[in-house]
Amino acid sequence: MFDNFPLWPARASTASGNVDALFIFLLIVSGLMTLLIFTALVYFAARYRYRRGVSAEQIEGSIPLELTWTTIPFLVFLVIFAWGAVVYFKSRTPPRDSTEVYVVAKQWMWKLEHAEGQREINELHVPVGQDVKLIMTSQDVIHSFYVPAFRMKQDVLPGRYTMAWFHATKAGTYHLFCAEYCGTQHSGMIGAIVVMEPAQYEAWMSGGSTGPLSATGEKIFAELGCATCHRTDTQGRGPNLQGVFGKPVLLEDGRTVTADENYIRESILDPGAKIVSGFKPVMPTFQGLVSEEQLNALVAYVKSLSQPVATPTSTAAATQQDNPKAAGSQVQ
Amino acid sequence: MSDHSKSSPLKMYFSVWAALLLGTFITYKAAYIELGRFNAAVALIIATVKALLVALFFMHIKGAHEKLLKLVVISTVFFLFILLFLSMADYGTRSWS
Amino acid sequence: MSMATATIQTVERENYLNKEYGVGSWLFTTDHKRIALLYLISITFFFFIGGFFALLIRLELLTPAGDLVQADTYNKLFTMHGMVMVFFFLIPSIPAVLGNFLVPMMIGAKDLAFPRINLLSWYLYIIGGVMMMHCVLTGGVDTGWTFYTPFSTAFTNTKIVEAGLSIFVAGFSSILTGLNFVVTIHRMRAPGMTWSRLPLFIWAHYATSIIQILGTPVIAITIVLVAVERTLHLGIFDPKLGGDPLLFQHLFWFYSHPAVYIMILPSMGVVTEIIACFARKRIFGYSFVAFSSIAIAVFGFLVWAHHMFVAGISLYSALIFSLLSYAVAVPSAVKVFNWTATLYKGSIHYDAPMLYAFGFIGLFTMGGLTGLFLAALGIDVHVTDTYFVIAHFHYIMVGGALMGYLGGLHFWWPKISGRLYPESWARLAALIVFLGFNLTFFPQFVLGYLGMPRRYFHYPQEFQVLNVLSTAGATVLGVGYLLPMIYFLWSMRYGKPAPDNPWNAAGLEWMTSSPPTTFNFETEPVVTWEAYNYDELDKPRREEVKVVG
Amino acid sequence: MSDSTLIGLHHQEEHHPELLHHFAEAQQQRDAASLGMWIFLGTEVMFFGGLFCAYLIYRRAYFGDFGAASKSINATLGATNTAVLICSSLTVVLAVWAAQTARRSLLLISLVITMLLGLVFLGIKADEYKDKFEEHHVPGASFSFDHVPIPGHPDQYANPRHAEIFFALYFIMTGLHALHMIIGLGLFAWLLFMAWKGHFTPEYHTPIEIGGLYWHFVDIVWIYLFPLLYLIDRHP
Ligand code: HEA
Ligand code: HEA
Ligand code: HEC
Ligand code: CUA
Ligand SMILES: [Cu+2]
Repeated sequence: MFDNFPLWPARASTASGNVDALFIFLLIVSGLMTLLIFTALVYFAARYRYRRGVSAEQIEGSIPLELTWTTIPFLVFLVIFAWGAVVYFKSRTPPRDSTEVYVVAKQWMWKLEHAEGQREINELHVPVGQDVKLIMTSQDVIHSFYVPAFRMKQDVLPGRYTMAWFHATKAGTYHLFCAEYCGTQHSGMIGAIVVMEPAQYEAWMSGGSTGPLSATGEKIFAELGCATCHRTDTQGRGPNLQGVFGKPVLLEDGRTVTADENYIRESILDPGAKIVSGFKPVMPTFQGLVSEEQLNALVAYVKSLSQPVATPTSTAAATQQDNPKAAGSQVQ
Repeated sequence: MSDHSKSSPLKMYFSVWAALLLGTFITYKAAYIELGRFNAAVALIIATVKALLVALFFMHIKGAHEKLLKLVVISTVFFLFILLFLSMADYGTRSWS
Repeated sequence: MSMATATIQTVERENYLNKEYGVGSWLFTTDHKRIALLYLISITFFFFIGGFFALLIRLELLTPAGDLVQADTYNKLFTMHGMVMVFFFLIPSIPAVLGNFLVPMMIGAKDLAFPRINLLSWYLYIIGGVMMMHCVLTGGVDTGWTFYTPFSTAFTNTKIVEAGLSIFVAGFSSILTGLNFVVTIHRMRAPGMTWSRLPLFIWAHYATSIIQILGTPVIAITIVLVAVERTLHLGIFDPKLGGDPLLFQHLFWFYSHPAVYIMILPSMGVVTEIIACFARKRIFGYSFVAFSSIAIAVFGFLVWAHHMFVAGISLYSALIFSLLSYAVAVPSAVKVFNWTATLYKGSIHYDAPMLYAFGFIGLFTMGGLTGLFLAALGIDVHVTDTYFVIAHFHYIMVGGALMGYLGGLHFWWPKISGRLYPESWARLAALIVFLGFNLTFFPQFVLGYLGMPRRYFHYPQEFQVLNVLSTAGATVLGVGYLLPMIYFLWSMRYGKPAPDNPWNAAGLEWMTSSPPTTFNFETEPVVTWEAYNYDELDKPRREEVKVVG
Repeated sequence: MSDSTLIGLHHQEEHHPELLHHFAEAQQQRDAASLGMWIFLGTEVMFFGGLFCAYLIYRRAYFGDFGAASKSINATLGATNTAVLICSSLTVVLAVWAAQTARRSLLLISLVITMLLGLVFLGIKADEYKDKFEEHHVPGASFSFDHVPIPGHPDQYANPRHAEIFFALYFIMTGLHALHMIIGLGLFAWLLFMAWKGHFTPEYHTPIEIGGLYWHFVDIVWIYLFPLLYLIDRHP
């Protein structure tokens, strides 16, 4: 990929093919359209150039023609739209059991943390053939996580999570760019995605972990005293957090929301915003008391409480219970 | 736009004025009655009626001898609604709060 | 077409240019034609400022390393380039220069409805421009022309408030121009000038004005919010304080998407006039071309969030906005087809304005079609914020709108200045612009799909070849733009005096003297013919050239 | 418009002094002016529209906090001010009518009362601002909104950051409205001066009509601001 004059970007994820296919389709359609119009222009220009004594023939217009060139483009447009929408939906809907990587963007670097606990800066190691979901937030301004080889891009916003996912198909090292302008070193906020064969990846994974992120989260959970209210029985002042994640939560004001990452995040930073039905709004805000990394760990921990890593059957059951919409609407 | 009709419009002006004051009073009082989510609806409906009264009678949209002014008003409101509606469409369908 | 040789005028007739002399007679004029010239001068100034920034951008991008300027300087360069080009060049360009000059003449009026407000618009524009230049000279702004929050409100330490206010003021200039046009078109048409007889240039300006009137105030209030938030540290857009940065983007694009149609619609109007004249034909499907302008203006308000597909909006609204974006492309397609059909069985001349019009159709089509790529959700994810977008909009704004503007300047130059420009130089310039343009911006499509992000001041090695091509193209383009500037100036002194209707074109503006008198027409015209009556014009050609005034 | 052109030339002689050179006749000039004003009001609607958009979005997101914040402003003053503005709209419409029917003293009196009512409005507004200032409800460094219960949820406090957004919008919206009032007062002072000089006749009183349109528009904006800002979740 470091050739000097490439004309097509590397293709290294399942999404690449989808995007390329649509792109090629569009190239053909608009190529034909351009050809048609240019040919007509050139032909008319040459054929009907001014000649002494020959004057133009006045034509008012033609309703059938107008209708034709209104409807046909419109129909073509609808096809493009629908196809584009399908590709988009796929790229926005992470498969359910992807490995998760937490991304914190800041001026001007990427901090990445694997659910297993490995931390990286400006570099992300992932295995071939695995769904990887990115849960991203920013510490300051808007950034954008862009991997051209994966045809994947998602803005990273301060104050909330945005998600993206990919499924790498080819080992190699690919560009990671920040695609949303974020200040002085915007163009320096780049990095590399290292896609590895599973075996190598295992080897890489075995080094340098401080334990899974959810374990870090559990520690923070205890340190911050969350556990005093959120107990594993029903006696706590706060709701039992076991199995909350991914489920619909009934709120005090009658609304129901899905407990996704953004909901957990909000529950910690702005507990008053959504009160769980049957509870009092006594939870203090942790705004300013936890860093983005700690927050990610807490979220990972709360999520881990809903993943009974027990038998395969129970996983399947849990999956079935899931609100089918939940997975789709997680990506905001 | 002035139609120099001889009949005095004063009566109309004063009744519109009274209606506007009444509307204000009702809005004010209704706000203190528990209507659930209809509180906002009531307030906005009354406000719209009042705005219409002002526009139609005080600003003489009603008597205007031209459709054009009505068109200006309607299209403005239309574009305002596009702004409000399409941006709310985003907020209403994402789970940000 | 041959420029009919002018009857040599021994005594110069009184016209709007020589009626009065002195700086005061220009700075306090309420004559729409003089105001148009004031705009022409000031807008040209800003074009070259913006172009100068563009050249520096391209020079920096010649090599992958960030070597010519500092990172911060580069960021300011593209910001100021974008802001100057959009708000101080392209948005006012055609409406304020050609529109101002021609709208009253084309409908047979003596002036715009509110001449003093027209002058006020120019002063507002100048005040905004001076503020912008002051801002540039004292450090500039580094947010990109989109000044996204929270970067603009809480992080950058450059002169956001001042730049914002300059755009605010210039925005009011734009609003007042639009207002003036709408009222003029409704109220000041000459007897017999019915809506279906209006030149399509007028329809285009009418549609443009709708956007200026209803869109611009939204960016004005957005700027106020940004300024207030920045100075008082409020949290309307800043998530740290509970705000939502995407709200800013919604409000910004609610104006700035329709604004792109402020830039292209007038140009479409110009091109329509040129094509009719140089093909000697009625426009094919007059009413479809007319109404497609209105349709573009209206639909243009429905698509703004296609700039936000990866910004974090909801999936569902992304779908709506994508679909609506395709709806707005339909009327543009209608126009392209009608222009092409107009050529059919025409009698086509290749004077410089027509060359620009051909350039416009071709490049606008390419730019528009790549807009379809961007509106396709799945593709936008990959190419948004890359050079693909840069190429898309330069194709439309430079290849399209700017070409149209230049074409229009050439077309009406005899009327404006009373002089003919040198035709062969003009054709040469058109050719240079066309070639230079494609060399500059075509490689950027490839760069974009390869994944080169925009607003990058250094970039990976493998993108260099394409960037070198682009920079080379920009220098050619620069020459292409300097040429007209030079020969227009030259022609003002040395050009042959222009006859009243050098192109034998239809339209009221050609039925008065070149340059026109202060009140445009000596007697009030009464229109009894349809628009683009080229058949009538071409028939009695040899017998008598009808000149009014 | 059409028959005027037949008499195009000698029309010039009987020009009303206020008829500008580029108009054929007075009616055309009047129509242009009123259309211009209406379009300008369209611009104004969109200008406030951006604010209403921001307001709606945050009110939906932070309903309780907005309710608490709204409750802290004085609804009675707000209602009084609404009534004041409505009365001023009446006097404006009377002024227009007086100008149309050549009732000079009614015209002058109406204009004066309109301006007085405008001043009363601004005075009440200033008083409200003063209260907010003293209560530290002005967004900024000294802002505080701690331990204010959310209406209907006595055990829950409003989030001060969200209440601050309400107050930011409150001050910007009412502030811009007040600015429009001030501009309106300037406009009316000029109208009063012209009326006093006897410039307006039944044939020529476009400025009064145009100024009136502007004043009514400012009134309409307030008609919406009042319930939206003062009356969120008032009921006990
Ligand atoms: C004058 C300016 C102008 C014009 C007219 C347009 C016109 C269009 N634009 Fe463009 N656009 C910009 C200026 C303009 N744009 C700018 C400045 C930006 C970037 C801003 C920034 O981020 O800084 C941008 C960005 C932009 C984006 C966002 C990209 C991104 O940041 O991710 C999108 C996405 O949908 C888009 C789409 C379109 C579409 C669909 C049209 C349509 O209106 C085009 C319609 C025309 C045609 C389609 C061609 C003619 C049609 C035919 C010949 C029909 C036949 C075709 C078929 C049957 C296939 N534009
Ligand atoms: C009307 C609008 C307009 C016009 C006409 C242009 C014209 C040009 N633009 Fe611009 N451009 C924008 C609007 C426009 N642009 C916008 C909105 C952006 C986005 C900004 C952002 O990201 O925020 C942008 C961004 C942009 C970029 C991307 C920067 C980046 O993302 O990092 C580039 C890069 O090549 C570029 C290049 C050019 C070039 C080569 C021209 C050429 O066509 C210019 C040719 C003109 C000349 C070369 C001038 C000739 C003058 C001389 C030779 C005389 C020398 C000067 C003096 C004596 C003072 N533009
Ligand atoms: C003083 C007691 C208290 C403490 C300490 C506390 N919470 Fe809570 N929490 C509650 C209560 C009560 C609720 C339910 C009401 C609500 O939604 O605010 C809640 C709700 C939640 C929810 C939403 C649960 C659901 O069922 O939807 C999450 C997630 C949560 N808390 C996480 C945490 C974390 C993480 C911490 C520590 C950093 C913490 N809480 C500390 C009392 C507490
Ligand atoms: Cu981070 Cu650009
Ligand atoms: Cu757009």
